[in-house]
Amino acid sequence: MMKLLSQRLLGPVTLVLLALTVWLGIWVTPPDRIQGNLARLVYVHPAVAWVALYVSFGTATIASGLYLWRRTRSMVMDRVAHCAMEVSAVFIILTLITGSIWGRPTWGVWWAWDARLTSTAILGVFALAYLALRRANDDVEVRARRSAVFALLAAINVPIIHFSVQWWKTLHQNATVFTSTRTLLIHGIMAWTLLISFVAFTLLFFWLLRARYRLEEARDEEVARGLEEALAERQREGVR
Amino acid sequence: MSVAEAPGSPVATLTGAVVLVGGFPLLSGVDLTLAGGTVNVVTGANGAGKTSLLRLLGGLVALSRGEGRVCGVDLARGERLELRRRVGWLGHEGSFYDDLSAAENLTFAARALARPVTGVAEVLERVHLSARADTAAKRLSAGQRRRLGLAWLLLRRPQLWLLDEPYASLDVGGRSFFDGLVLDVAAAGATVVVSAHDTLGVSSASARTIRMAGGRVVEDGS
Amino acid sequence: MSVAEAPGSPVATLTGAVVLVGGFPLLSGVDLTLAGGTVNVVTGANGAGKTSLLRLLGGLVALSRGEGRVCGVDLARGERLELRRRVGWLGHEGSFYDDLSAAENLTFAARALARPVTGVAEVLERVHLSARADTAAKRLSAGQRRRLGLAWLLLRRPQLWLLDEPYASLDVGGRSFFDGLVLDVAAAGATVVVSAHDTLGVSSASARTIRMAGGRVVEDGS
Amino acid sequence: MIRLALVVARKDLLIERRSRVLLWQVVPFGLMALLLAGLALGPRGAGHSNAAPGLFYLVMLLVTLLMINRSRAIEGAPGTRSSVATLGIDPASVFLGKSLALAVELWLAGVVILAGAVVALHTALGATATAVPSVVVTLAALACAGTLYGALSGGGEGPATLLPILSFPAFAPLLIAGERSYSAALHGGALWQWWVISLVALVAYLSVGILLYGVLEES
Amino acid sequence: MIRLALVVARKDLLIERRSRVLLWQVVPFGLMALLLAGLALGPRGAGHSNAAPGLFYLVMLLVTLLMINRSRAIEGAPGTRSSVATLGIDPASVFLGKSLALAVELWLAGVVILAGAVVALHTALGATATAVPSVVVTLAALACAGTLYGALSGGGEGPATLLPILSFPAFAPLLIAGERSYSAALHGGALWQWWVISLVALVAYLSVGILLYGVLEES
Ligand code: HEM
Ligand SMILES: Nc1ncnc2c1ncn2[C@@H]1O[C@H](COP(=O)(O)OP(=O)(O)OP(=O)(O)O)[C@@H](O)[C@H]1O
Ligand SMILES: Nc1ncnc2c1ncn2[C@@H]1O[C@H](COP(=O)(O)OP(=O)(O)OP(=O)(O)O)[C@@H](O)[C@H]1O
Ligand SMILES: [Mg+2]
Ligand SMILES: [Mg+2]
Repeated sequence: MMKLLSQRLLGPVTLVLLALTVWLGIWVTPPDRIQGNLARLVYVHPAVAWVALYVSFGTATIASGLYLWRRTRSMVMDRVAHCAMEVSAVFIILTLITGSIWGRPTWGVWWAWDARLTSTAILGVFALAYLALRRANDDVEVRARRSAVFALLAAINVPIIHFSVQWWKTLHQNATVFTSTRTLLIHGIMAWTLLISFVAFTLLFFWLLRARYRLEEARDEEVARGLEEALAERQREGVR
Repeated sequence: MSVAEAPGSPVATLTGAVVLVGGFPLLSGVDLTLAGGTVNVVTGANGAGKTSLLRLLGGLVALSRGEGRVCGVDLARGERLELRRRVGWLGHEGSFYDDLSAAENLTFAARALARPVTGVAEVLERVHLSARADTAAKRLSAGQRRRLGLAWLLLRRPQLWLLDEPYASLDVGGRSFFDGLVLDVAAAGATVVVSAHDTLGVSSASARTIRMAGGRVVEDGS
Repeated sequence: MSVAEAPGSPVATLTGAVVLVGGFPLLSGVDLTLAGGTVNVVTGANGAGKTSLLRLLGGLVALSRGEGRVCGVDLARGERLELRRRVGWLGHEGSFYDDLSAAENLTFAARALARPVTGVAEVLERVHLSARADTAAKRLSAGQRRRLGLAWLLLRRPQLWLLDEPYASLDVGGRSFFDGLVLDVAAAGATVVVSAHDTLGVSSASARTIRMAGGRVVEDGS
Repeated sequence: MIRLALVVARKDLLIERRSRVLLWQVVPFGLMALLLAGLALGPRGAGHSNAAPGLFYLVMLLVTLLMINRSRAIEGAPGTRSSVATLGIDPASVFLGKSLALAVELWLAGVVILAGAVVALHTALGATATAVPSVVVTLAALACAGTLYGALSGGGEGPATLLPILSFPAFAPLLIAGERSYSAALHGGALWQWWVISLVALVAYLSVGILLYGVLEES
Repeated sequence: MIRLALVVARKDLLIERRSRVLLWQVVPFGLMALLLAGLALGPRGAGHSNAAPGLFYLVMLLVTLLMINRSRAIEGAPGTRSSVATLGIDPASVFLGKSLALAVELWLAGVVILAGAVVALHTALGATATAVPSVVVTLAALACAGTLYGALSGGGEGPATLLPILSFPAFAPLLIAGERSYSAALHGGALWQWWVISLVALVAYLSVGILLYGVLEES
């Protein structure tokens, strides 16, 4: 019952929250004193980055870990890892794009050799490399193992990105939204909008993940259906 | 090697084994039981799936559907590394290092297996390669490479011998040496699976002949 | 191909041919004359130098000492590229592109030779590979690769056919197809040199048997 | 000759399309190398725009090396597998065809890497556009030189690692010419002069290749 | 485990000594790349000494890639040829052995390239000497990471070109850490901090390799 409800509701709720974020972000919250309307990117960029780094990359990492652990090894985990990583690649690219758009007016450049930006880009390459690795192996089991190990190795990068702003003096914003003491630095409607944006993008991720997973499942089913035919044809070869 | 199963008890059992590579079924449902200490010859037309069957038995490809147990290892659970330790493989390529000499290759194998290195010279003698002991493996002739492959297997003494077209490239002397070897090995309790187009010397003897076609076993002369 | 020499006139003559690779003599002085339109079988123990002889005749290794003339090309003068155009080679590896399908490989060959591309399907049919026309060459089985190699030669129709252990990996049907092919080719005026450990179907017929040992010809049953 | 060259080029590009090595492996590698080179020079951001032309060509050089290795791997050992050897295609056509295929691949890779350089190294887009003709010519010259050197280092026992050392000295002048004309496009200066050097190199490598490729393949 | 690792390392080094790929091909390539990188950055000579640490590590990275390809080529396709597969050596030993052999080779190459950097890029000799411990550790970490990524990209259908894209993102932090600690040695600054990062990376890759190499080889 709960499961059914959540399945039915995930899509609509995501849409509503995204719409709410847009409405609050554009019409309700005030423009920033210094940055003007550009500051509204704060309702997109951090949320997208959060999803890219923690939610989706984290999902992919955990699923990969579960695949490698003998007891929980199953193709489901492999598929989840694959789909999550694909979505993650999209979100990392979105992070880079929104960040660049924001960076042009605030820092005067699209790109800088800043530790956080660079490490984010490197994470993006990790995600792309993961997808390339999957393409290069067509033995199902080999592919699953290799990509799982690779995902685990890539995950080491995530904490580096997070702490990069503290370890290296950088251009990028320090932790402004949530400081290390977990106090909220911005208030009122802005804080609420920010919170809603985080929830909305997180739900968007799970929605996309589910859609992608189903697609993969359907593809596998189709392959399985084709398999019967292929088997029959292969067996007929002998008779001829 | 350590787990010497009772002779006669099955070394390998496959039920409905399917191997898919890139969506194509190399094997399309193989049912087979191989008893320990026997010699089995797999025949069939080109592309019938002989090499694929041997590769499955050796843990070199994954089982896509069906069940299989080889040398006590469950193929479906993906412990192929474990399996590979117990089987010996002789294919067209040769499983040794091209830049090392024949003797160096075998010495490495002996060291890795913690066997006395003195066995190397003796094994080389048996396959008639003593004169080429110091020649780099890549410079050996086709038949000499085959012989080196046999020497490597002799050192390893695996539980299950998988030999893909062993007669290819071997000269007359090599072939009769091979026949003797196979009978010895089987007598010592190991199981031998050979794929072949030729009529082997051993076929006339005790061997069981398995004919494949279209990725399946179509005739089993056990 | 253009220069059709009179049948019976020698296609290849070697006098005291020595081939050194890394200081080791692969051939240690070969004297041999091959007449046009004949079938020649080279035999000998492993490492006797059969493959080396074929490679020399195909222009794949240089002549270190002695003299040689193959298909009108002087080996000592180093015009091996010219020679390679006139000979066809079938070895263990297969001379085609692994990533292209069987049909694409042959289409490329046909285009490069300015032959009609329609010949490809027909050639594939002859070697019984029609069912695998769209399979990447690297996925073919050992015997199918051999057949593809034969198809490639069939398209090229070289003047001198050099076939290294052609029976290896071929099934019974393939072998008899091969026997027929060789006799056809010889009848059409081309020369065939085959290295073999097996008793070939053609040996019984008109073929001349050349036995090698230690890098030399030791017996010539011409 | 041209017909045969097209047959050869088509075959190489078909194989490339099959294996998608360029798309999935070489181009991402190039972008990565760009990022890393940026990193290796440290975060003193200002210097980057100056270094951009040099880095671009350095990366393209690495890409070329990878692609030549691929192109060589496709042909396999000479004599047994190469198309010249088994089909008697005249070597000049093989050279032209392989160079053409390599050039097409390099151009494709170049577009992406150039875009990466513009975004990541803050090079001016307009000035980069003026540099395009010289880039096209230089990459074509690289392709010809690469094919030639691929054949030189190829086959026999020599593993793929022999290639870099053989080809690097030949690539150096191209690298310099390309870098200078790109720099000139960015900062002003005599553009055509270096451009002509690349063009001369292209013509030189083309003619040497057409004349001498056969000698290399023969051995 | 250690005994077997030594057997494996010894075999790899023996093969290397036979083929002399390191001596005749990889090291000259590294020196060449160093010169070219110097060229690519233009004749603004002054900048070179600043760039030296970055260039040194960039070159060592390329050298590592070449050596991993070699090490992979030696083993051949997994399953049919690799020593683990046919001899049942436990994978942790294979990983350790191959990493050790690779590290030794990288150290040897590093000495030469470092000398090249001192001569060609005018880096201070004394300061370079202080950087040696960090170089040793960083190269060892590169070797472990390289062996791991070699196994990841290896075998099956994947051509050698997959390796760079897989390993580059992992090498990047090593590159940065190495560069910074070398720079610190040259210009003063906190040396140990980056040194520790390299050390942590070495330990991390070692443990991951020992634990997971089997999973990779099995496939
Ligand atoms: C291409 C450029 C950029 C990239 C790749 C990038 C990347 C990231 C990443 C990965 C995070 C998440 C960090 C974490 O939660 O651990 C983040 C957060 C954030 N970014 Fe960016 N960013 C870029 C540009 C910018 C710009 C120009 C600004 C504003 C001036 C900005 C403001 C922020 C803020 C406010 C956060 C949330 C900080 C926090 O809560 O820790 N970013 N960015
Ligand atoms: N992707 C694919 N598409 C179509 N067919 C494929 C594919 N991959 C493999 N095959 C076919 O699978 C079969 C593999 O057979 P295998 O190598 O086991 O044959 P074999 O019995 O050893 O033959 P041979 O006697 O020639 O060695 C071949 O017929 C090959 O053409
Ligand atoms: N550098 C070397 N040192 C010593 N011997 C060498 C060297 N290079 C090649 N050989 C020997 O030269 C011979 C080459 O023979 P070739 O390959 O022509 O034999 P073959 O008659 O084709 O044998 P097979 O029947 O096994 O195919 C082999 O005996 C090989 O061991
Ligand atoms: Mg087979
Ligand atoms: Mg031979």
